[in-house]
Amino acid sequence: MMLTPDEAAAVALSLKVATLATLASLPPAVAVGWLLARRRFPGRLLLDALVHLPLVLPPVVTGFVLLRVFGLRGVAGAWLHDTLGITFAFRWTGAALACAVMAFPLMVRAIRLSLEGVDVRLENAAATLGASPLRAFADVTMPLAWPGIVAGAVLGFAKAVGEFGATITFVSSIPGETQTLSSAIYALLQVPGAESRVWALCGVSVAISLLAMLAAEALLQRQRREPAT
Amino acid sequence: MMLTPDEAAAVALSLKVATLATLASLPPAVAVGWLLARRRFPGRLLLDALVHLPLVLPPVVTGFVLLRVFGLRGVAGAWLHDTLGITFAFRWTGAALACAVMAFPLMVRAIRLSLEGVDVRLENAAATLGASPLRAFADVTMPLAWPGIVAGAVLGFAKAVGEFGATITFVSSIPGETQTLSSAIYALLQVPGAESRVWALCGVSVAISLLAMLAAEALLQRQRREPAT
Amino acid sequence: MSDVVHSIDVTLRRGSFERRLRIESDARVLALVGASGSGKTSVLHAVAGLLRPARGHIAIAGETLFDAARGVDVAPHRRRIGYVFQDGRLFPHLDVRRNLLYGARSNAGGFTLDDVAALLALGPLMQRRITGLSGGEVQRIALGRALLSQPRLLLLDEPLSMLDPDRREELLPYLQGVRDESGLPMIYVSHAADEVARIAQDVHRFDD
Amino acid sequence: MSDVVHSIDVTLRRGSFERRLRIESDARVLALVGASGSGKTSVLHAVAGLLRPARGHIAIAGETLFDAARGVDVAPHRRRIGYVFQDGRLFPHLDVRRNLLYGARSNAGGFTLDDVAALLALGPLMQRRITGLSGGEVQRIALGRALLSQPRLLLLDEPLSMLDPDRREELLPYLQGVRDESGLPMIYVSHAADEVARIAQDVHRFDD
Amino acid sequence: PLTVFAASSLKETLDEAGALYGRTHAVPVRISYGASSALARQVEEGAPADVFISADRDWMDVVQKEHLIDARTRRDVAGNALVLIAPASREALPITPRRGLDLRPRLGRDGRIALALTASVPAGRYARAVLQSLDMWAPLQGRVVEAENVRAALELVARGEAALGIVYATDALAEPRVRVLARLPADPRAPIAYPAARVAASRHPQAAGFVAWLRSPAGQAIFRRHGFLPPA
Ligand SMILES: Nc1ncnc2c1ncn2[C@@H]1O[C@H](COP(=O)(O)OP(=O)(O)OP(=O)(O)O)[C@@H](O)[C@H]1O
Ligand SMILES: Nc1ncnc2c1ncn2[C@@H]1O[C@H](COP(=O)(O)OP(=O)(O)OP(=O)(O)O)[C@@H](O)[C@H]1O
Ligand SMILES: [Mg+2]
Ligand SMILES: [Mg+2]
Repeated sequence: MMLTPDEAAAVALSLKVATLATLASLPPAVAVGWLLARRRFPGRLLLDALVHLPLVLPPVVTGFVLLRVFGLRGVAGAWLHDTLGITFAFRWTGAALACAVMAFPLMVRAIRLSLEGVDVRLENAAATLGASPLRAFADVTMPLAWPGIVAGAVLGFAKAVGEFGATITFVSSIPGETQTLSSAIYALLQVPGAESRVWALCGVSVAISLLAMLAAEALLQRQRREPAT
Repeated sequence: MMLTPDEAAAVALSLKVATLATLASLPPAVAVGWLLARRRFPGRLLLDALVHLPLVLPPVVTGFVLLRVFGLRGVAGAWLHDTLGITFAFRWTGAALACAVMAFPLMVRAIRLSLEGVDVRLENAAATLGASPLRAFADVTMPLAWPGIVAGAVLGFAKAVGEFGATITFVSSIPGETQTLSSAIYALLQVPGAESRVWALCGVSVAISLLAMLAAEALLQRQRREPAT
Repeated sequence: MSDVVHSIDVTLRRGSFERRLRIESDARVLALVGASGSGKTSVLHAVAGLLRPARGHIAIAGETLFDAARGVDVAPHRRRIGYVFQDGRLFPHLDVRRNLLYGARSNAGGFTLDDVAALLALGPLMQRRITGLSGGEVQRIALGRALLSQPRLLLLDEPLSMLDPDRREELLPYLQGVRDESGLPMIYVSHAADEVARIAQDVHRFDD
Repeated sequence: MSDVVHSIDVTLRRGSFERRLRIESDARVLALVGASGSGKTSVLHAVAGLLRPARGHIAIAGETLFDAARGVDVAPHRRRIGYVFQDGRLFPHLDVRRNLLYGARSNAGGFTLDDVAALLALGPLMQRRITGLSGGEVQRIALGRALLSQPRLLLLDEPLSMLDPDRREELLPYLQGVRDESGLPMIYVSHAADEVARIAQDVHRFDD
Repeated sequence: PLTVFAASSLKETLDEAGALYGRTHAVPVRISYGASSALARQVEEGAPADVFISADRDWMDVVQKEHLIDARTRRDVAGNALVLIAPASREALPITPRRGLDLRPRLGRDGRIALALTASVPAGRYARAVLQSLDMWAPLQGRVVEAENVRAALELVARGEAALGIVYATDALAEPRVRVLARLPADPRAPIAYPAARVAASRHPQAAGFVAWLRSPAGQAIFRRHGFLPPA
C-alpha cells in the first residue's frame, strides 16, 4: 500500500500532533489528577465536571468553543497572538491543542485513580526521611502512580490519534498543516468508492497506536513488581 | 428554557442509551480488564489493541464498521435478527451498542488499572479462608477495585452521553428513535442562528453528566477509607 | 496417637532463594524457629498452598495436601487451613466484625464469635474500619479470623509478636487449651523461646 | 546532662481514640510500654509530626517540635527524625540499597552504608526488590534506613519484634553503643521486658 | 410516520417542508439529517427510510445503481448556487470573478479562504471545481482551509476567522454576519442539485407523493424562500 504525499503528510502530522498533545497535557493532567485525588476544596466537583466536559459534549461543540476562545478573533487567541506571538488558529499547534483538550479527561481519570491508590503512609515515611512534600511527590508518589500515568498517556495518545471532530472544527483541515490522519479518513469516507483507501489509512492509524501501546507496556514492564504471595 | 418535543425525546433517549450502554458494557469491561491485568497469554497485546480500536479510529469509522457488521444486511446483524430476533440497526438499542463500543476502552482502562492495584496477598488470604477464586474475586478483588469500576462507569457514561459520530453513522438520527441529545446538538449546529438552542442542549448534556458524577462520588464516598498516617 | 502428624519434604524456591526441607513429626503442635530469612514463612505458605514447592510432598494429619510425584495439589481454599499471616492481611474494605466473620463456619463445639471476641478483647473494635488499627489489634483480629474459620490445621506466623506481655499471658494458655482439647494440629513460628517452649511439643530448627 | 530530654504533654485524637499524655524525662533513651492499642504508636507519630496533637507541646533535647500555644509545628521533613515504623514502610519501587540510601546524609562520624549493612547482615539483599522480603528482613532494612538519615532523634516502634534471638543479641549492644557514644535521644517502644531493661534508662508505662 | 433521510444542509428548509406536508397530508414526517455519504450507506444497509434526499447526484447514483431507490421517482428537488462571502463586519467591495483572478490581495497578508472539504463534501467539491475551471485555484494554495461541512465554513467566515469563504447562496442568506461579494458561475458539467427519491424498500404509501410534493408549487415555495434555485 502506497500513501499519497498528502496522506503521508497527514500521518506525519498525526504523529506530531498526538505526541505534542500527550506530552503537553501530561503535567497539567498530573496536577489536576492530584488535586482531585487528594484535596477537598470548594469547587472540587466543579473542576471535576469541567475536566469531563470535552467527553460529555459532542467533539464539534468542543471545537466550536475552542474556536471562539483561541481563534484569531477569540478572546484568548487574539491576546496570545498579539502578546506572545502564539497562534493556534489553522496551525498544527491548534490541532494539538484540540487533541489535548479531548484527551485530557481520559488522562486525568487514570492518573487520579492511581494517585488515590498510593499509600499516604509511604509519603509520610519519606517525610520523616527529610523529603519535602514536593520531593516526596517526585520520589514516592509519582513512581508509585506510574502505571496510571502511563495508562493516561496511552489513552490520551490513542484518543489524540483518533480525534477529529474538535480538531476539524477548530483548525479545519489544511493539507500539510492541520489535516491529520483522522480528518483524511473522514474525508475519504464521504467519497464514493474510496473505501479501500479508508481501510488502508485506518490500518496506519491502528499501527501507530499499537506501537504506542507496545512502548507503554515496555515502560510498565521495567518497573513491574513481581506479585507477592 | 423549554425543550421541543423532539428535543425532550432526545434527552430521554440519551439517558436511556447511556444507561444501557454503561450497564451492559460493565461486566465485559471487568472481564477484559481482569484478563489484561492478571493474565499473560498469547494474543494479550492483540486484545489490548482491539479494545483501544474505537478510541484510535475516527468515530465515524467505528460507526461505519458497526453498520456493516450489525446492519440488517450485515453478517452479525442478519444472524441476530433471524435467530434471536435482536435488531440493532436503526433502533435505540443500536445507539446503545455504538455508545458501549465507544466507551469500552475507557472503562477497561480504568478497571484494569484498579485491578492491577489490588493486593494479591489479600486474595490469597481469602483463599485460605475457604473462598474459591470466584468468591475471592467477588468478595475481595471487586470491592478493592471499586474506585476503578466506578471511574470506568463514570467515564463510560459521560462518553456515552457525548458520543455521536459512531451513533449517527450506525443508526442515523431519527427523531424519537435514534436521535440522541448529541446528534440533536450536532444537527442544530448546522443551523445558522440556532446557537442559543445549542447551548441550551449542551447545558442539559452537562447537567446529566454532572448528576452521574455526583452519584459516582457518593458511591465512592460510601466506602472511602480514611487515609492512614 | 503416635501417627506422623506433620510430614513435609519439599524444595521451596522463590527467586534466588531455594531450600530443601524435611520434617517428620508426630507432635500436634510443631514450632519452626530459625534466623530471619531462613524460610519459615515460606514453609507456611507452601502448607497453605500459596507457594507451590518445586518438588516433594506435604501431608498433615494423614491428609496429603501436595504431592508432586502423584500430582496432588489441593487448592488453597479446599485445605481448610487457618493461617495467621505475619503481615496481618486484614481486608481493608470490611470492618472488624466482617473481617472476623469472613470464612467463618458454624461448628458445634467450635469457636464462636462471642468467645473469640471476648478472649481477644475485640469487643470495642467490632464496628471499626481496619485503617488506623494498632499493630497488636491487627494481630488479634487476624488470629480471631483464622480461628473462626474452624480450620483443621492452624498456621501461626509470629501471632503474638506485637502483643504486650499481659495479653500474651492470656492467649498462650488459650492456645494450649485449643491444642489439648480440640487436638487441632498447628505449625507455630516464633522467635520467643518461652512461647515455643510452652506451646510446642516439637521444635524444628532451621539451620541457616 | 540532667536537662529534660523528652518533654511531651499532648492530647492525641484519632477518630474515637483520645488520650492525654504527659512525659517529662531526662533520660536519653525513653521506653514506652503498654497494652496493645494504648497509644504508643500514636505518640511516636505525634513526635514525628505525622499526627497533629489536639493541644499541648512536644520538645525533645531542648528543641520544640510542636507547641499549640505558641503556634509551633515543625514540618515532618524538617524534624530530622529517624523513625522505624511498626509496619516497615519500605518503598516498594526501590531496591533494598536505594531504600537504605533514601534520605541518607553523609556525616563525619555518622552511620555509613557499609557499617549498617554489615551490622544488619543486609549485604546479600542489596540488589533485591522489596516484594518477597521476610518480616525480619523488612525490619532490619527499616532500621538501617532510619540510621543512615543521620537523625537527631530515633523513634523505634518494636524494631526487633520479628528478629530471631541471635540477631537481636547482636543488635541490642549496637543500639546501646549508639546510645552511649552518639548521645542520640531515642524513644523505644517494645513489649519485650528484657529489651526495655537493657536499652532504656527510663520507662513510661501507659496505663490503659 | 414518513421517514426522510436528508442531507444536513437542508435542515431548516426540510423542517419547514416536512411540517407543512405533515399538516396538509395528515401524516407525521420525521427527518434524519446527516452527511449524504452516511445516509446513502445506511440506505444500503436497509435503513427504515422512505425518502432519501442527497446533497449531490453522486451518492444518489450510488444507491440507484444498487436498485435501492425507485428510479422512477427520482427528481432533483432544488438547485443552488455558490457565493463568495466575507465577514459582514469588514468593509469589502464586490468582486467580479473572471478567469485567472487572483484572490490573494483580498485575503490580506495571512488571511484564509474557507471551503467545505474539497475532496469529499459536495459544497467543497463544487467550489473547487468552479475555482479550477476559472484558473483561480492554483494561486490560493496554502490559503485554503477546509471545514468539515459547508456550515462550518460559513461559521469561520461569520466569525471573521477566515477573510473569505465559498458557501451556498442559501447559507449566506441565512447568516446575517456575512456579506456576499460575488455569485460564482454555475459549472455546466456539475450542476448543483439535490436529488430526492423514494427508497425502494419503503412501503409507505406517501413516499413517492412526498417527493412529488417537493416539486409542487407549495414545496418549491419553501425552497425558494430559503434561497434555493429551482431544480434544473
Ligand atoms: N522472589 C524472591 N526472590 C528472592 N528471594 C526471595 C523471594 N521471595 C522470598 N525470598 C527470600 O526467601 C527467604 C525466606 O523468606 P521467609 O519469608 O520464608 O523467611 P522467614 O524465615 O519467614 O523470615 P522472618 O523470620 O524474617 O519472617 C528470605 O530471605 C526472602 O528474602
Ligand atoms: N481513626 C481512628 N478511629 C478510632 N480509633 C483509632 C483511629 N486510629 C487509631 N485508633 C486507635 O487508637 C488506638 C491507639 O493506637 P496505637 O497504634 O497508637 O496503639 P499502640 O499502643 O501502638 O498499640 P500496639 O502495641 O498494638 O501497636 C488504637 O486502639 C487504635 O485502634
Ligand atoms: Mg517470616
Ligand atoms: Mg503500635
